Amino acid sequence: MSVSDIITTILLIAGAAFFLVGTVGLLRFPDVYTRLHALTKADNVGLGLMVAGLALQAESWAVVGKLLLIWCLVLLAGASVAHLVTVVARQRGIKLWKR
Amino acid sequence: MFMEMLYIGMALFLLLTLVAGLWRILRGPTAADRMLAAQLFGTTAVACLLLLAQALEQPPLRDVALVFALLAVVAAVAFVRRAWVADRETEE
Amino acid sequence: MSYIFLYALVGMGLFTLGLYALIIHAHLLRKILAINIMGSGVFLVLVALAARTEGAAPDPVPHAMVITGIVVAVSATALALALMLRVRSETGRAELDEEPLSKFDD
Amino acid sequence: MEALTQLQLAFDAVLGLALLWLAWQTLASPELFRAIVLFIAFGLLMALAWVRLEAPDVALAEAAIGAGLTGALLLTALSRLEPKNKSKIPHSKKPESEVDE
Repeated sequence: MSVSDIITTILLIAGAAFFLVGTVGLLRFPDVYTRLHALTKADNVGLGLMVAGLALQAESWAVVGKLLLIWCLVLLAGASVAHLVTVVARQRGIKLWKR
Repeated sequence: MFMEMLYIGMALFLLLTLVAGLWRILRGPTAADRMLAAQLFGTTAVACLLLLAQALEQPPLRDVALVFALLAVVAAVAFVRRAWVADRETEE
Repeated sequence: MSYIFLYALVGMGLFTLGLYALIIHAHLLRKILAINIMGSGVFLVLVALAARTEGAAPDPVPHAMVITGIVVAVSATALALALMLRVRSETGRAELDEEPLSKFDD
Repeated sequence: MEALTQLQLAFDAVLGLALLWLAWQTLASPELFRAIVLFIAFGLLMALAWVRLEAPDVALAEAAIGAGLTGALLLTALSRLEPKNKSKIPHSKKPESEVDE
């Protein structure tokens, strides 16, 4: 087991932890806005860490480029969807959660 | 061998979080909650596909993940622009 | 016995579930969803049978059929949805009832 | 090797059960919108099943069509199907025109 394998393992576990946290947030948070907040962490950071971990194992630079492209696409999509959903939710009058 | 097991194990773990997230689709009080859960599913499936591509040594799966990342938005945008806007008009 | 058969069994289960739902639901959108799930079950069985010999490369012919089938299923779904909207605008409802033809006579 | 096979088998079992459960929930859902979202999730999981069956070409078609197109089609159709004066009560599915007849 080489050094890059160990780094990959750490990155993958960290990414999976973010996915877990995102899911827990999705299940436990009280309203749309806070759930959106939890969701984007899983989208951006979790997938980012996984991509970083897998890119270390990639056989060529083309694969690394493709992985980064996928991550950038998901970032872009997540940001757009989060923004759209929030704007429309505000327009529809979904109340912000107050403790 | 350890790395393959790690990849498959991670993919299994992601699948389990995905199944847990189904609960939000089933319960979600508003339509937006359900759609958000579907969005999270898309991202989780992308991560799962990337892991499987590495574990099964099938590079074409990365292209599948790419298509997923591109097209997961379509449903969400269709939801926000069509299904949801119609709902809002009726409330006023 | 391998995991391939697991998927074939799941495909059969999906087909059965879809068939049952197709029969018991009156709403047309539910019927369309049920037909889609039935189709997915059939595709799953086909692809599982294509990969049945372990170790060897899967048979490409069922794959080609399934890809064609997926595309056809989407077109058929779009047509069915359009027809459903038409039924809705003609009769004011998107459900089939006991005497389905009576409303189309006039 | 043994542990790897078992892990893969666990993955397959979870995926298969999730597919069946999702299909059941989709078809038994009392609310149409929920059924459609569950169907989209079902399409996502189907793509993973194709991957496990060594059919990346089918997975590509399913991802392009199942994840994107069908969901958008169904949601658009649902938005046109909803009665214009739909209230927020989930069980007011029947349109008003039915009362007039």
